[in-house]
Amino acid sequence: MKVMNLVAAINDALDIMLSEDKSVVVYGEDVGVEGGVFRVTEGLQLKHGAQRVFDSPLAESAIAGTALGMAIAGMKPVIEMQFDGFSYPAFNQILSHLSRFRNRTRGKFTVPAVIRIPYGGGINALEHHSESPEAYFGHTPGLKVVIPSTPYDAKGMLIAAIEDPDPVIFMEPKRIYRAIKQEVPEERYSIPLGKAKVISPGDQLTVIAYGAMIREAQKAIALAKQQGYSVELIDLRSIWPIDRDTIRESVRKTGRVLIVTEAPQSFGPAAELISIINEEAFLSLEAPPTRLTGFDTVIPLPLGEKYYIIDPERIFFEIQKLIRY
Amino acid sequence: MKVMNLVAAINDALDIMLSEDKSVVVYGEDVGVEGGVFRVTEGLQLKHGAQRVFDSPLAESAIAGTALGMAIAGMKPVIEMQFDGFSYPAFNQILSHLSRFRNRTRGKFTVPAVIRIPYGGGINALEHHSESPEAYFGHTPGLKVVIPSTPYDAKGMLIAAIEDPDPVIFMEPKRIYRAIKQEVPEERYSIPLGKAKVISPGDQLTVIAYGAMIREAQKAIALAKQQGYSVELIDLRSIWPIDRDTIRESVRKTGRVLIVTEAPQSFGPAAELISIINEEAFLSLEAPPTRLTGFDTVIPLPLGEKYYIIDPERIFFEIQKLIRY
Amino acid sequence: MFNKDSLDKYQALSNKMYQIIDDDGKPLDSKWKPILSDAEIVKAYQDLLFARTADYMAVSYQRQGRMFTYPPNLGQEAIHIASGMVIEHDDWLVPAFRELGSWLAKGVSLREIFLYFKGNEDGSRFANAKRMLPVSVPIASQLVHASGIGYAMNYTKEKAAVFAYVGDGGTSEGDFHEALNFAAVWNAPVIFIIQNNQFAISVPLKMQTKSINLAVKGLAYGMPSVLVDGNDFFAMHEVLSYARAQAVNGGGPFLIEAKTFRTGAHTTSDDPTKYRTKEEEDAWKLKDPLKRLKAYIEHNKLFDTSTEDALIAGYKKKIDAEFEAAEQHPQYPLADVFGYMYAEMPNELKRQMYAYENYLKNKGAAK
Amino acid sequence: MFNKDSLDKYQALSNKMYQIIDDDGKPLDSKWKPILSDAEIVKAYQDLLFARTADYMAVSYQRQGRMFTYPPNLGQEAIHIASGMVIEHDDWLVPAFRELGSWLAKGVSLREIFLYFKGNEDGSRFANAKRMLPVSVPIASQLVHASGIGYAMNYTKEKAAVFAYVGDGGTSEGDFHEALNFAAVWNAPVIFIIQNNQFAISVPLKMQTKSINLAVKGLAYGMPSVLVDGNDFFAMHEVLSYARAQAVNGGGPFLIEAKTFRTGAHTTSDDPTKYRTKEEEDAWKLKDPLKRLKAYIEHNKLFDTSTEDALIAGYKKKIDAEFEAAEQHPQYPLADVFGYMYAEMPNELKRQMYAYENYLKNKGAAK
Ligand SMILES: Cc1ncc(C[n+]2csc(CCOP(=O)(O)OP(=O)(O)O)c2C)c(N)n1
Ligand SMILES: Cc1ncc(C[n+]2csc(CCOP(=O)(O)OP(=O)(O)O)c2C)c(N)n1
Ligand SMILES: [Mg+2]
Ligand SMILES: [Mg+2]
Repeated sequence: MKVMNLVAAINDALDIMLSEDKSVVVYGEDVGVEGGVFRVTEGLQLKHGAQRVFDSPLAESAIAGTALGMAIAGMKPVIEMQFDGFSYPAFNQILSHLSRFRNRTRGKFTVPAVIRIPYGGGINALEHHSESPEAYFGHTPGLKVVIPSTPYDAKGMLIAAIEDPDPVIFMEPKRIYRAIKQEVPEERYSIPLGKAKVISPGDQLTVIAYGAMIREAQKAIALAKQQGYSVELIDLRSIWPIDRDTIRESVRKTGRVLIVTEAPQSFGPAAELISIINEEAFLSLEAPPTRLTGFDTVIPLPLGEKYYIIDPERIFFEIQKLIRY
Repeated sequence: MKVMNLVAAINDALDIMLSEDKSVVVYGEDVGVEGGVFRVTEGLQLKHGAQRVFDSPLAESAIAGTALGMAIAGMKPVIEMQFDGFSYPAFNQILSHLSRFRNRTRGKFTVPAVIRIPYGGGINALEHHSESPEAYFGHTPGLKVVIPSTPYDAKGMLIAAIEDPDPVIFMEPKRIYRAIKQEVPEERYSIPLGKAKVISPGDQLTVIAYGAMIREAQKAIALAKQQGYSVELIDLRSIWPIDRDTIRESVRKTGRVLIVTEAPQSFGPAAELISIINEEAFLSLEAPPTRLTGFDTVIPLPLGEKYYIIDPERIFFEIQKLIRY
Repeated sequence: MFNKDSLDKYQALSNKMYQIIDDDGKPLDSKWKPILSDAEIVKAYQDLLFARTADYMAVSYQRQGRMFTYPPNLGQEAIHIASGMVIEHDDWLVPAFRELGSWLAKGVSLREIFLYFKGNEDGSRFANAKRMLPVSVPIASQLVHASGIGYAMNYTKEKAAVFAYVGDGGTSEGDFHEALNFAAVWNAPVIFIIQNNQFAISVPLKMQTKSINLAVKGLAYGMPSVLVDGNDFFAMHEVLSYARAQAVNGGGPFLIEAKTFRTGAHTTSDDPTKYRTKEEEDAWKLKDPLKRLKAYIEHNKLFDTSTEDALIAGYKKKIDAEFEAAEQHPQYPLADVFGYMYAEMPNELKRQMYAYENYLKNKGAAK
Repeated sequence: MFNKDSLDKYQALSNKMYQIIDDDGKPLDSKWKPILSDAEIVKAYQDLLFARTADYMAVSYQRQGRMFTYPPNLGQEAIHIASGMVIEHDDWLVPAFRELGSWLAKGVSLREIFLYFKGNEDGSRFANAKRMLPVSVPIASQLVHASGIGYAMNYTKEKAAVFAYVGDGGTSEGDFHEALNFAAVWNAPVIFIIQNNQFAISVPLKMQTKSINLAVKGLAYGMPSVLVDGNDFFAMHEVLSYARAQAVNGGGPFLIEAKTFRTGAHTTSDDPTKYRTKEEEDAWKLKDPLKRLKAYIEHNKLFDTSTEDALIAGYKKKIDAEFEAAEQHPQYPLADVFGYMYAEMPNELKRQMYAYENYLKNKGAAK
């Protein structure tokens, strides 16, 4: 065991897979010499060489598209989109090709690529550096989309993503990159993708969240506990596919659910969860499944971000309202 | 009045706005000499000149991005993405700039541009020619997203879209481009964006659909009528914003709702509607709001499309199930 | 024969086009000697004849309503046959969608091609075509794949090249730029072939770019590039041979502008008379690649072309048989919609598929 | 003076760089005469000094935690001051994010710039800067906007040019390619200025492209282009003047590669020692644009630079005052989050805003 934050855990997973499998390469903007603007790939080029860990020219569409080329030729590229907002130039390659090559060729060509994307707000950044695009990817057939919220999950899920024979969008909550430290096994382990995790059990209400919102939800649930409320917290972990079993079981028990996500509200991740809850637990619902999300606005620059970013107090407020419904 | 199909109605709206407002220009791939691959812009270059109706080089990102440039310089560009699947290379420009320039500059620069996108399946086309990307746009703050289902609406909504001071994604159900004929006023009129329309009243169940699915829903409702069911049909018309009032009123009355959309299910348009229904009419619900949508798969090539595309019989089947719930 | 010096002589800015035979099949340079044996030249001619016949028949199947939209190759076949002869079994072919002859040379069956244009993904299985990618519909997007494959070939130290196709219109897309830049920076063994057939659907080249030709675009990437007569089989074959040889020997990527003309329609749903003149079409007919190669063969008595009709008759039988086979292909099962999205079908897809199967089972009953 | 012949003399493939003064401020050509008056040259020098002072102070405000991430301009200012002198009131400025001097010349206030980097969109209102676009964060994406504006200027027959900035790294993006191609096809009056400062964050130019320089990329679009010493104020001023004159007279777009060096960090959160050597930095210090212009001014006794400290002291006061004003800017109201998304706030946004206001009202109460 070793104490790691998310950055260290992701770096460790990359290091392990680079060491284990020569077909793995890591590239993107500034991931080589610099070790990434968040230092996630620090030291990897030195250790594994510039053929395997390298800087690409500044062009996201080509970064994603060349990863497809490498993948169908037998490699396992792990690419980085430097920030959430810069994954958009790569949309056409991701939507039209990475997600579809297996189906298009009836399995002749497959795309075992991983696209790492630091995402989310709360870091006082410039515009385009605080986006939560997971719903765009979740709505795209052929992708798997996962988001860890702890160093332990980050390491195990990234290893699973690299092992996965299909393209995985691996989104990293950059806001908590260094905020959370945890004992993480030094050996190689992987965590099956597609499974949610009950972080803390409860029977009056279910909170579903993921990424940086988990920590906020935990604080809110602590406040709720002081009021004597029993709240269950589910870390979704997988945006597509969604773990219906875990959600069903929880909501059938609690009958009340609050979904907390940073992304804009309309057509956002929370909407899909509410639909699933209606499909899986309609008769158990004692209050309308409720969403606490970003606004349908551009996420504001730092001085306005306080309004947009969801804090524990706001989550607690909604928890109270729902339990009293 | 004149009998028009959707193609003629859209062409008429463009002709009227080109005649009325010199700041309007129409461009895209093959929209000039050729008059568009669907002949939607036929005759417009001849009438309004090659400075105002013209072919651009083959590059969607630049088509969208230059439209922003023209718009902030005082013009009203109406651009065409030749097919739904070819709007993806323009995503970064649409998501990062067209939708945001007003907010970014606090209203100094505005983007009165219209992006026309023929969309949807059912035309026996090659891959990437049958997509339903409306949820991607609906999830993008700063855009308005509308879809007409009749020639009358197409003309009035496109004129409203061109008049609109903000960017509008105008999606055209290509499958019914020529399938529906209707008496359309020859004069200029506009239909306010953002309003749904009750196409046929009913009190046992509400069907919400738009675009090419309206016609299928109407057939299904005719079948239901034979069984003595009274079904209300709402044409959503606006994907963002969504007309909550019309939906609330209907669902509070019927207590049952079926949503029919072509787009893939997960994180799709139906999910947002189900969430809104939970928010607006939870206590009136007598059955789980239900979605009948595309699968979370690539829309198959023509020989497999029959499974994917929703037909009246399938809608009728769900109507029955829901009413008997 | 095209060599290193030719690169200077034909450097793109000079706008000189590399050409071997004239419109009547006569070598411009009387001292020129083909690098191909007579037998190979005859084979090339017959392959071209076969590809053209298959293309004609594909168009007619479509007209008969037995196939959906199809993009004719008429007039551009010399490019395809030449690259088909140069490409090796372990090389990669990254198509756009208008290179029928190259696909066949790579081992794709007509049955598969017909099946694809009949609207079945099974037509992209390419069971016997090693390293042949599927048709790429989003213009130019395939080029970045080629650059990635090229990186992989360098990484694994394989002596294999990547042949990637794009059209003149495709050169305007951002992915064209990014792909060539990546290939150059990575010194990837990719041969980029621009089929400049003068039009992007209805849009003529002059509205696509202001560059003096398309080959010069290679200069932006420090990439060797040359303008070639795409209707001249020998010219194409020599340049492609040179390009491949240098690519697999560490020379890196290469850009070829193959100047040609789309004699047919853009696709079976297009009407060229709307955007181009009969004069233009007639002028290009004189440069038809089949006609020119045939003339060369007759001048040099390599093959008795009067036996051609019998040959074509045989081709037609073969092609019809392939089409029949495509029509006999098993029905498209529901499982094929869901079964190839992921290595293992996720529960969510199973749920959606079962729900649909359940509907099929009960729909009759329901009433 | 840069003229039509210079275009041939400095055609991009020759890789010759247009330069007027050497590192010591001496004209390379003794017969050279400036096209600017002494007063204008002194003004340019003082503007450069002001821009550099403001840039220094911005970095220190950031260090004090009074501003967020900021991209230093140190070493690249000659480009900005030259374009600032050439650009006219009715011309458009399409920035990337590292052209402080050009923004100031266009009428942007330091208060606004500071406000923007303090994290408030109000800093992009640019109340007194006509036709000045906001900072563009997605690399190269702003260039297509410039081409569209250029089309509009032609369409409305205005004699106005568009000045568009991008970095060396930005030349790799697809939008760079599409923007230059559209501008050329449309003959749009756009002057594309590549600030080649040798790095894209940590990535050196040689890993960005294999072209002999960046100016040659103009050949791909049939666009006149020239490589210029970006640390030479006079060279930049002459080429920009030429480019603008031809652009507004129907000459179409123009590409300038301004060769320079980012002396500072990429942004205040970057550490250049990770990816470049002291030697490299020292070599470039000799070419510092301020130093060179200052030397020229001293050789020619245009201005007593010994009075400079007083000048700078005055600048600092002014800059501090602007920063104070930015810090005094009104609090960021909730209404600003929702109020500028559309001309008229849609009900959906009102609903979301009211719900939040309702939360603010009741959160205390709730307990
Ligand atoms: C990204 C994208 N945009 C638009 C289209 C529609 N489209 C199909 S073919 C074509 C023209 C292609 O021209 P060119 O590259 O010259 O190839 P050619 O058809 O002449 O062989 C267009 C615009 C597409 N397939 N992909
Ligand atoms: C599309 C996009 N990708 C990545 C980034 C992150 N990023 C910000 S600046 C930068 C480097 C830009 O280099 P260059 O174009 O040379 O400009 P410079 O910073 O040197 O002035 C990168 C990669 C971005 N802003 N936009
Ligand atoms: Mg073409
Ligand atoms: Mg740079």
